[in-house]
Amino acid sequence: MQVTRRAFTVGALVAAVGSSMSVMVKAEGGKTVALLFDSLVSPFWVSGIEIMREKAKSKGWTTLENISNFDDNKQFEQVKAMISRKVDGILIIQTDAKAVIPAIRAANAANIPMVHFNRPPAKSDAYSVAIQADNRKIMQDTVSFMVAQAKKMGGKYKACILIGDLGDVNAIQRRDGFFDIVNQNKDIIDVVGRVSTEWNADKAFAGLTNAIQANPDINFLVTSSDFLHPQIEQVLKSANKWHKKGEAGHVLFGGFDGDEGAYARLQDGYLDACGVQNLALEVDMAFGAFEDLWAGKKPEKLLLDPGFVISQDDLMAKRDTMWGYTVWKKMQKG
Amino acid sequence: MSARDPGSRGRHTTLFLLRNAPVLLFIVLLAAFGMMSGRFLTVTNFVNIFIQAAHIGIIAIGMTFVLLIGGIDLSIGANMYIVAAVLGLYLKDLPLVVSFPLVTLIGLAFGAVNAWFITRLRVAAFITTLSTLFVGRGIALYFSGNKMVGFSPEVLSLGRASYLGVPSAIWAFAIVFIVAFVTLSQTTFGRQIYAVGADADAAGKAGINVRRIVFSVYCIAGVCAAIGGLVSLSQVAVASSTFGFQKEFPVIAATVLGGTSLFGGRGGVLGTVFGAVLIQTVENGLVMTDADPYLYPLVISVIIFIAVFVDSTRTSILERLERRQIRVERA
Amino acid sequence: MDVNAAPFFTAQGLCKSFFGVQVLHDMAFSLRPGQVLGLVGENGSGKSTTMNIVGGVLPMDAGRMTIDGAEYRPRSPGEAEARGIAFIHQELNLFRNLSVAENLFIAGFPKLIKGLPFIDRAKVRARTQELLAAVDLDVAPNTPVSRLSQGERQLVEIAKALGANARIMIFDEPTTSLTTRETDRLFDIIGRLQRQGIAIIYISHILGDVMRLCDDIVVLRDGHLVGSAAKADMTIEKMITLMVGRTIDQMFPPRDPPVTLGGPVLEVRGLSQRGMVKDINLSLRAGEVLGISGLMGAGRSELARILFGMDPFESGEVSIGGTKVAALSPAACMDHGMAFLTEDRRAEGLMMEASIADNVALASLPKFGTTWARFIERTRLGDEVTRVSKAVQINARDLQRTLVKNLSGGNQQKAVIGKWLLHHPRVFILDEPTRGIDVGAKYEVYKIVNQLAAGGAGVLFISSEIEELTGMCDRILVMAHGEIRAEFPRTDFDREAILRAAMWHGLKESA
Amino acid sequence: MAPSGAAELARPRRSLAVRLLVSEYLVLALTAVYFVVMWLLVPAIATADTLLDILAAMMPLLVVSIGQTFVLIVAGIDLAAPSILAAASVVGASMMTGEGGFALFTGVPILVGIIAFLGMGLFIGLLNGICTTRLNMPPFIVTLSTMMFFSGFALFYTSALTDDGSSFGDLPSAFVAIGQGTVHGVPYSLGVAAVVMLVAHVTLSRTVFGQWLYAIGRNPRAAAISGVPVKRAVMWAFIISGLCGGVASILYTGRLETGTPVLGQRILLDIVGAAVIGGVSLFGGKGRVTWTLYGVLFLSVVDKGLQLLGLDLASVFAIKGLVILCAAVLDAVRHRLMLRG
Repeated sequence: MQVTRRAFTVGALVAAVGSSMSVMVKAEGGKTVALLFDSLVSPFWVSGIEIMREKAKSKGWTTLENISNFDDNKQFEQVKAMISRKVDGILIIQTDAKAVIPAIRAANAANIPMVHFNRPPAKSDAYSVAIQADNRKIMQDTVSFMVAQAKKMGGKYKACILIGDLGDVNAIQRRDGFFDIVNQNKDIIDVVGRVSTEWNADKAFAGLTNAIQANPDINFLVTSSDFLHPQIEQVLKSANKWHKKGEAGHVLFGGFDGDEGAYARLQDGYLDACGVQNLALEVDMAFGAFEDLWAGKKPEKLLLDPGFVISQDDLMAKRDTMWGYTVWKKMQKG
Repeated sequence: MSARDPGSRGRHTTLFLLRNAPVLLFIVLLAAFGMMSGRFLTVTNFVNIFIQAAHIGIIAIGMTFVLLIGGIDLSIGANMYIVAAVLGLYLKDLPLVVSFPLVTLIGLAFGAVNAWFITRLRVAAFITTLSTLFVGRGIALYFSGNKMVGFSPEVLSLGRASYLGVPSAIWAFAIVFIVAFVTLSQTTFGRQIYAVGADADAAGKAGINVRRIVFSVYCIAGVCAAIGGLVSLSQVAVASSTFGFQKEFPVIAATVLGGTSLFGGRGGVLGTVFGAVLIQTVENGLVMTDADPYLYPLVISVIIFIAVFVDSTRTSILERLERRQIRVERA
Repeated sequence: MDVNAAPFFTAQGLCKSFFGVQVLHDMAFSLRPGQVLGLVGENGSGKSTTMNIVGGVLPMDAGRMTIDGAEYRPRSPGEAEARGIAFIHQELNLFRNLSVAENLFIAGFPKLIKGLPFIDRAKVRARTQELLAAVDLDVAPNTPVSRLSQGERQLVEIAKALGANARIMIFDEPTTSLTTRETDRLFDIIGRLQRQGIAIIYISHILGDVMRLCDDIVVLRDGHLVGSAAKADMTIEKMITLMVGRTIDQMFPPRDPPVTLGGPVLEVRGLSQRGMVKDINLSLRAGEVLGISGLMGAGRSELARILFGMDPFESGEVSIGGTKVAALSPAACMDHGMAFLTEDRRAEGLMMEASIADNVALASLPKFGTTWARFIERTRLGDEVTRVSKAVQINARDLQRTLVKNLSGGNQQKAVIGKWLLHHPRVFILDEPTRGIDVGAKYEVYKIVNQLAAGGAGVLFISSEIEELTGMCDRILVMAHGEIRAEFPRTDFDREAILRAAMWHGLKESA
Repeated sequence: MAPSGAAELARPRRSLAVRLLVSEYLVLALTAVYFVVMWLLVPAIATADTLLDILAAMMPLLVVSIGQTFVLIVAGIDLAAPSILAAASVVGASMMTGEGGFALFTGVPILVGIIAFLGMGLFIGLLNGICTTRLNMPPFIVTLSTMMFFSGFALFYTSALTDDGSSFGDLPSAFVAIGQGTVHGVPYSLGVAAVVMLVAHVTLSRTVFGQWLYAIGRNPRAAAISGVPVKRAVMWAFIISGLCGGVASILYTGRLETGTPVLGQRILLDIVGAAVIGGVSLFGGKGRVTWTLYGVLFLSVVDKGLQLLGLDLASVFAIKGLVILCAAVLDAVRHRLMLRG
């Protein structure tokens, strides 16, 4: 191809416009933070990113977003892209704890602070800060609360758990927390159903339907995430098992996350207990970590959100710290 | 067909068994699960299986039309999500008799967009639907802001409702199936679909309006995706941002498992229903027998594999047995 | 037929260009009710283009057509059909996945209830039986077309045109895959149509048929109308002269039988396969052209396919070039120097979407890739392909670029022959090598066969045309019902006797 | 990037735009256009680092797409590719992991590991090949079931052998270097992919085997009658796809320093899509390694641009879809222009 004078002129003009526009992009003086999520599949993540956007805005920061769709390799590329854009901090929710290590190294090399949200990386020589809910502990507490209720009511229980994606650490930790407790109480609790949901609503729906078909007397149900509540409600309604606490045929029901649906079902009396991750706190911790890092401090590698269990008993007292309540309130207004 | 051997009964039995091999496999499967779980072989459980197979089955029926003309539609998942998002966000307050037809029209329109690119601009179906898969989901995500979309209580109670003792999902499945089956086998349009799938050029020369057929087929796939989406969302009650995501795989799997060729001209919706139900039966059986979740994909894939193996072996044996003979030979 | 009836269809000044090359200049003709118009010319002379324009497959660049005085400018085959024009294509436009009945009505089935889309299956069935009876084809209406032989499919195609109630029927090479008996039957049918006042355009390379059938004959050459006359004013010699622009003295090239044939290059002993062929014994010698005659379904092609290892056999033995080949497969047969030109060149002979060069090279690739990684010696291959293509006189601008699907039937067949010549066969099985190709190309194919035999190869020549066999072969075997029924040395060639042997009705059929 | 070949092919009197449109470099040209647009919005895309990132990141995808190209040319499809990546990743990594890898005792764990990667790819490819050629099963459904099986197997294997059930980490640094390391700034992965590309290109365009593959894709019956060992060649196409999957898995695993069972689970449409966008036909007989390269480059640059923009998910989906659609529409226009001559 022959490069004509005209082509050259056009090229030069384009380059000039390009370089002037690029100034516009970087115009705002504040910090730029990258938010790298692996998905927005549940309300927890959707609310999480919204809270982050808001808080960042109030601090005068700019946010850039990237969703990896559970693809570790793509996320690594996204981290590199953010490094190319010279952001001031990277907040990441990786899918795999080990596969994120090269990304941390890359961020270290570029001297960009990296904070893991809700999922800590595996141990390595690379430095980053992780904020995490204590999944196993919170699930243990939730199930313990339910077991206590069960003991109070007496009788034997047939239990079923909706497990998350088997490739996700959080799902594994929550499952383990569940079994930690039920295995100590084998005398009254018999686990008859383990539904593999793959974090997928219709898998959960079909799986739970089948589990209840196989064991119609299931009366102790735990989900690894609150975003599956609508399917659970639908299945239990079909099986005529959706009853409030205290009514005959109530299924002991425990949730995890603490989203707006969980709040509503707690309030209505269908949900007995919910392990809440303190979302707002976690975001504050994450952003605080960025500020510490920028200030030259070196926070601990793992910062734990202890979370808490909320139940119908202490709903009014604790609900203001439950992020789902905030969302729920907003929805009521809107 | 000069030579058929009337004398050999053994060959007839073999032929009969071979023709019905998939059904036999299915029966073996039912017996196996039935022995492992007492609750498997019950009417309620079969009703469950059909309910759970319904949305995949309905969309796969639409996909069957597309595959029959040698096309493909990867965008059905995005179509489902658009339907769900519009229904949940903007049509919540309308009565179902209005809102359902409206969103079905949206499904049709989505299919028509695919069809327009494919028939008018002659873009390959694979790439057209690959890109509308992205664009469609992008638009719907813009509507929903990534949030869970909920539906009116009427939608949800419809999902649980039964008429004449038959759950609504199965009604939808049955109606779509019957309409599709009759369309394919008993109408000019249906037979022309097979003709276009076998040889589009020849179909054009035979006076068939090929473009119209191809266009309609993608619209049908769009409508089926919408109906399947409605069945699915009325059961799972909400649509998250991944509603319908990667649904093209199980849908195409059910269709192909049912014997429809990816290269057009061969297959039918009866097989598709069989394919969808077979997969769901295995999943159901695994839950019923409380199998380790890690084993699900292993078992399902092995059973799909066996089903296809039996089918292809059967086809080649049948071909050999039914081959035209030019001489009459006494046994 | 009323010779003085006025024409109801006229075409004037039809022109058509492809890629800037004009392939049809000022074509004009007219049709009276009940007239049979013969259209002859070599491939590429513009016959097919003309008919595609009339049949609505191609739009014309210039010109005017009228039916009953009204302007006729079809935009699609469907529109042509609606105006009463049926086109029976040469390459059999049937859908193998549908039944015979469905193929007949695919453009529009009778409806069960008016206004509703449902097909009236009973009516379809009855009407199909009627139409099939009209072409004397004895198969059930719901038989899948995939189970029919090439010839039977042709009959279905004709039945389809009958069913469309056309006023004009275009037959494009309808007899190429029909046997003599079936051709007679077709001509009867055409006579019947003619008496009903249907006009017929009959395209054929078989000039004898054209003379026998047509009232008027139009000759095309290189897209120009070069002659148009009533039958009385036309002779075959005149047609050929007009078509090729020069005189051809003979249909077949002179063939001097070699004084001494070489040793056997193909020997078959007791070859049997249930339901297909029984106890086949034959011996083909170097330098010999051995014809196989027989009716459709007599087992000629089936025998050829077994010999080339494409279909299995149960008993018997086959030796190629003196070596007994235990497991026959195309590759094994090729290793022993055998080549096979199939009767269905589109489906089995050629890669339609590939270039001539790729097609010609296909069977011989390993010979040009002998290094460790089997790199193809592209220069040597290119030279050889060019040499062979010249030898068989493939008429194309660019061997590397021209796709085979854009070639005429004759040139396509030459590409298949070229493919096998490149492989230097010692035994060449030709199954209907001149089907659907024009006079000139046929003559060239015959010349190649002669050259092959002169070069010491044995040729097994399968054909439905007895004239072709008697013209080309040293010896003819006649098959019927999967068995070899008779053998005729060249000195005893007798059309009548060969036909009688082929039509043999044995006990087994009556059983 | 000057399309000199295009200029030769096209007739002289055409404008540059039309010439580019009808050339096989259209996808490449579109990539360039997209790049320039992105450059205006995000100048960071034109830095050497980013360009190198794009190159390094696209290499594994390129390798696995090249494997796919072989199968597509014989009118097959290999849906099992993602599961090959995953299964090879976990099996290979389990050999080498510092947390008790099986091959640690051998003294050359990396070598054993690499053999395991390739072996896994070879095995799955061979299985697909046997099923399609010897058992006469349709490739789509065979590879669909092997995809499900080996994806499930990868999860099962990982859960059985690791503490947290999610992945294999702590891989030897020499192995990690294959995916991450550079020589004078040039990533090793680039070298590996270049070798694969070169071998694949030469195989397809210059060898008997390559021509056989095209012939099978164009008309399998004619190929069989012409003595092409159809079954053996198709089998090899699947084996090559499997091996390419194994090589790509080495690159991915090294890049991520982790053997993970979810590796590549979402990129099936990228793998097939890259080849198809590049111009490889799903119906067989048509395709080139360079076309696949253009397709992969196109998708990688599109992705990188969107990553740099950092937009929300809705926009990312919409833009990606529209860009692919534009490319496809232009390609369709190109075909019409070519038909017109």
